[in-house]
Amino acid sequence: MIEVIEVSKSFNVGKVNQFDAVSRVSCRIMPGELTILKGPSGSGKTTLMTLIGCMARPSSGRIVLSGIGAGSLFGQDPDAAIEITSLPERFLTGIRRSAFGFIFQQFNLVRGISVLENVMLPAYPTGVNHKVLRERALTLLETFNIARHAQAQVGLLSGGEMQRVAIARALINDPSVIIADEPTAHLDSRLSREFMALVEGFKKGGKTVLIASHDPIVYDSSLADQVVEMRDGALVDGSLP
Amino acid sequence: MVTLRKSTQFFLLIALNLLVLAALVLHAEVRSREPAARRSASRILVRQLKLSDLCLFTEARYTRHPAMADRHAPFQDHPLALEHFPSGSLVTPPALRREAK
Amino acid sequence: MTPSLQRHLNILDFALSSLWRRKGKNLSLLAVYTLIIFIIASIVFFTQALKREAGLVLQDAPDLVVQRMVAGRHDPIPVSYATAIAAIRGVSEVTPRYWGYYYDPVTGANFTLVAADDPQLKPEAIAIGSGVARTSRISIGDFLPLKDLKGSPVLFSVQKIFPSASELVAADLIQLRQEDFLRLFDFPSGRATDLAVSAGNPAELETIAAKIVHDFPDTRPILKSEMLRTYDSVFDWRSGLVLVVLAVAVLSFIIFAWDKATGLSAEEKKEIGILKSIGWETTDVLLLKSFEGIVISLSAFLAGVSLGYLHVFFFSVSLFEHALKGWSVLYPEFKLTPVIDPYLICLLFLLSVGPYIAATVVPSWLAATVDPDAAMRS
Amino acid sequence: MIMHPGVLALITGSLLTSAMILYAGWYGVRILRNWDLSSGSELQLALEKRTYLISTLLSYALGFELVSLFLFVFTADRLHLLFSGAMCAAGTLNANGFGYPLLILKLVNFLFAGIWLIVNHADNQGYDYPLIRFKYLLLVPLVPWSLLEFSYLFAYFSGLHADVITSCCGSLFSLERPGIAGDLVSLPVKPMRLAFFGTLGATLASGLFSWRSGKGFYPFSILSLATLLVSLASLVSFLCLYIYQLPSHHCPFCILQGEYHYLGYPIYATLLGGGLAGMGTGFLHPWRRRGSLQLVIPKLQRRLAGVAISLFALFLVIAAYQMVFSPFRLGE
Repeated sequence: MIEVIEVSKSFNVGKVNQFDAVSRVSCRIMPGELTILKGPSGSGKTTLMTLIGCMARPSSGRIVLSGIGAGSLFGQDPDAAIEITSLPERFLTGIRRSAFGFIFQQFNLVRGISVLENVMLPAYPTGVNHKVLRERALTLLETFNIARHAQAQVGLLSGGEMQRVAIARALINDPSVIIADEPTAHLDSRLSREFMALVEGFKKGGKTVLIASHDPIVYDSSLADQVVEMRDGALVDGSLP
Repeated sequence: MVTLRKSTQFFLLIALNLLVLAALVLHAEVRSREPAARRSASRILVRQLKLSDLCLFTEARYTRHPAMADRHAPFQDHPLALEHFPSGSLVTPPALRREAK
Repeated sequence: MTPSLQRHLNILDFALSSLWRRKGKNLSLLAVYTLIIFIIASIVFFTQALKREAGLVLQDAPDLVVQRMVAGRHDPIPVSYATAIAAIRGVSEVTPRYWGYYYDPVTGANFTLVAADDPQLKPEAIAIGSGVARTSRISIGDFLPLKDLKGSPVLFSVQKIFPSASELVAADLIQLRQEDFLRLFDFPSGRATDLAVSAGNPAELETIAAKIVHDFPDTRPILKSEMLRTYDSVFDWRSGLVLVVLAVAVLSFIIFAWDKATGLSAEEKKEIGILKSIGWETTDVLLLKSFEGIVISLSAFLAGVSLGYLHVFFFSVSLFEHALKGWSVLYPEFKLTPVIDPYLICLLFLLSVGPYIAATVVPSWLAATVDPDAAMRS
Repeated sequence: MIMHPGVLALITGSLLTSAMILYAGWYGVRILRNWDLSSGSELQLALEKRTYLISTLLSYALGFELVSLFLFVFTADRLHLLFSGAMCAAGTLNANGFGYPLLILKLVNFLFAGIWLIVNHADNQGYDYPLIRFKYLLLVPLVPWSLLEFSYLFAYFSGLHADVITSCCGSLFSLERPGIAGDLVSLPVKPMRLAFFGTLGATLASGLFSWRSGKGFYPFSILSLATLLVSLASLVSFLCLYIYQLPSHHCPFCILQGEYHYLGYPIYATLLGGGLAGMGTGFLHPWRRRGSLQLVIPKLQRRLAGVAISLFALFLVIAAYQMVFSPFRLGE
């Protein structure tokens, strides 16, 4: 479970251009469920997701993760509750790479290297054996039906293929939580529906999924267990059950 | 087809480079052990003519005979002035000669 | 393999593909870097080889040379000093040396004239170094006109040419008989250029030198060890100063300019953002950046040193010929015996890799601390 | 100043290192003053990023100290040609009053930087920056030391004038000369040998005890320092004699040369490495009960103790081998 308690994030504090991206947000994300963050662009969805996904630290408030298998980093039970609010970067990264998989709006693939290398990239610093890693990446590419492009440069792929590469990359470390930021923004409606079908697969595999989107195909999907609406950095009243 | 991973390729390249370097070291070793026929010709002349210097730069007295150079004249511009001759940037003033007491 | 080693190898893999991706930039960086190391390595090899050659060849030089100083300048020494010096205990032989320079207006070259008694040398005949033969285009049997003090040419017939193997000491030599030498230059009678002294026991040389200075305050003794030391340190001074400063300056300039010009491009910044967002840590990116530096500098170092060796010992320093020749018309052609000095190779390694690493510390840190959420906002 | 490439490399390197350490120290002070882990403020985040730069700089500085220690001795050895009377590095170092103090400074800075990196390594294992204050307090004294080292280096090389008559190692490390070097040589061999084997034995025993029980790290780290010092003294006093097989050659540098099979390298590497690892355990000991380091420090300490005793043991083997199998015998 992911518990967000009174979390705020401000940029340029004390300056003329101070900007409160997220202010005093509280919510809960239950394991195995699909939670959708809904709201217009600039409403703070992305910032909230970076805070939950251990990419940035909140200016105030607390975030507690439990049951995601990161406790072993701290010499505790793997599923112990971990407060991530004031952890050093190397621990945040440790949690991020063991527990979270990210799918970005722009796909964020590294250009100029092969599809296979892109998929393997997140696991490089974990010190996995190269052969094992290669096998794992090929299996994932197989699953998403793009193994034939394994040696191709990512620049040559179509939008849908790129996204499947990005998804394979998000799964390489076998995370328990998948975070996707506007995953369907660059896809047509057919591909968007295909993406939701993949999400269904994640849910069946027991993964927790968090998607930020303002695409009705996503937030009106029957798969969603919880839809949280945001506006101007805060939750819209009554959007939490 | 088995492609080697990039780090292995790099190590192979470095190993190759080191091998070349090792070959050069070996070459230097072998060459310096050769009977120095070439050098003996020089040594005979040095002995016969009582030479004291190498003939490296013939453009000026102090570059032709660094060991015999006048104490004051040649390195008047030493040490900071730019040299007049290009080879002056390679030739240093001779080590100080002690005034024997 | 341990995970830590695997991690290093994995990151090295990525460093290599990321270098390869920007081939144009990185290969030209590598080329410039290799060139600089090649130049320094060539000079190091060249000077080391010369130093050693000098040390070996000059073993047979006179133990002690006594010069006379007048008004702080070298002046012909009275031959009568020789008898007095020969009487000093420990001196086994004193020989006057007659030598001088001759500027040849025809070719513009400087020759060194040496008078040494060789019974085989006929009157008005000379033995010449192969450099002289090459410059003046003469061979055995030809005549070389030398102008005497009054300006009238004296014809000398070439009787012998020194073997080309001896060019390192004799390229510009013209050996002639003593009476010819004296006549040609109208040398003051009873004087010699300097005196060569040999001692029975080399350990006594310093004492002998002290005695000579004591007896003849107007002389300057030059010990063989000082001649050798001259050649030992002759190349250190400016070769060290100029080249090291030049190399470091050029290198830092290049890296600085490169970093300024390309900087942390938006693309690179985005890429590191991606890496960090998908689970790379600052330390990992720092490692990546230092691997990139190590790959470039190590390859450049190894290639530069090998090429420098080939240049000096297989191609006779052909690229530096012009700088070494300088204004001189007569340039000796010699092949050097190769020397590799591990100390200097290590020093070269430090001097070439060190500044590169120092120059890249802060840029790589700046690159590595890009926020991981940067990739989410674009 | 003598414009030898080695001299230039040392001076540039030392200048760069001092600048790095000065910079690190400046931010160290800022971290000490403004550190607040619980805050997510931008200043705090910027300081946390800074810590990466500082540890990178310090590890380069340590690397340079180690390399330059040997480079310095080697350059000194090269330069002896310029000084009549100097026959090896010892003579060059003695050419003015800065040579030997500089060597000692280099040694101290090497140990300092090494200990800092050990503490830093431990700190990085904790999730709440447990040693951050201690670590940056430790950094503060390193700054003046490294600046001092640079100024000594500069003073030493700029004070070198070719051909000052210097003593060669034969007379420098011979009995007549007053001063530290002379004192080391004139140390009576028998008690010295006793002290050498005594401290080394005690250190190994205490190290083994600590390694097995996880206790007694303070005495072990003090003993490690003692071993380092006593061994260096013994090297000059009697160990070298066995290596050179000469009764009066006490120079501690010539053993780095090829004539003596580069024996100096393993000797100094084991000695310095062992001393550093051993001293490191003591510096970690006060923090063994810190929450986030409870598991980390004892493990790290035992690993360091293991490294230290194996290196010391290796050193002992080398030394004993030389003493037993050298045909040379010291007159009793």
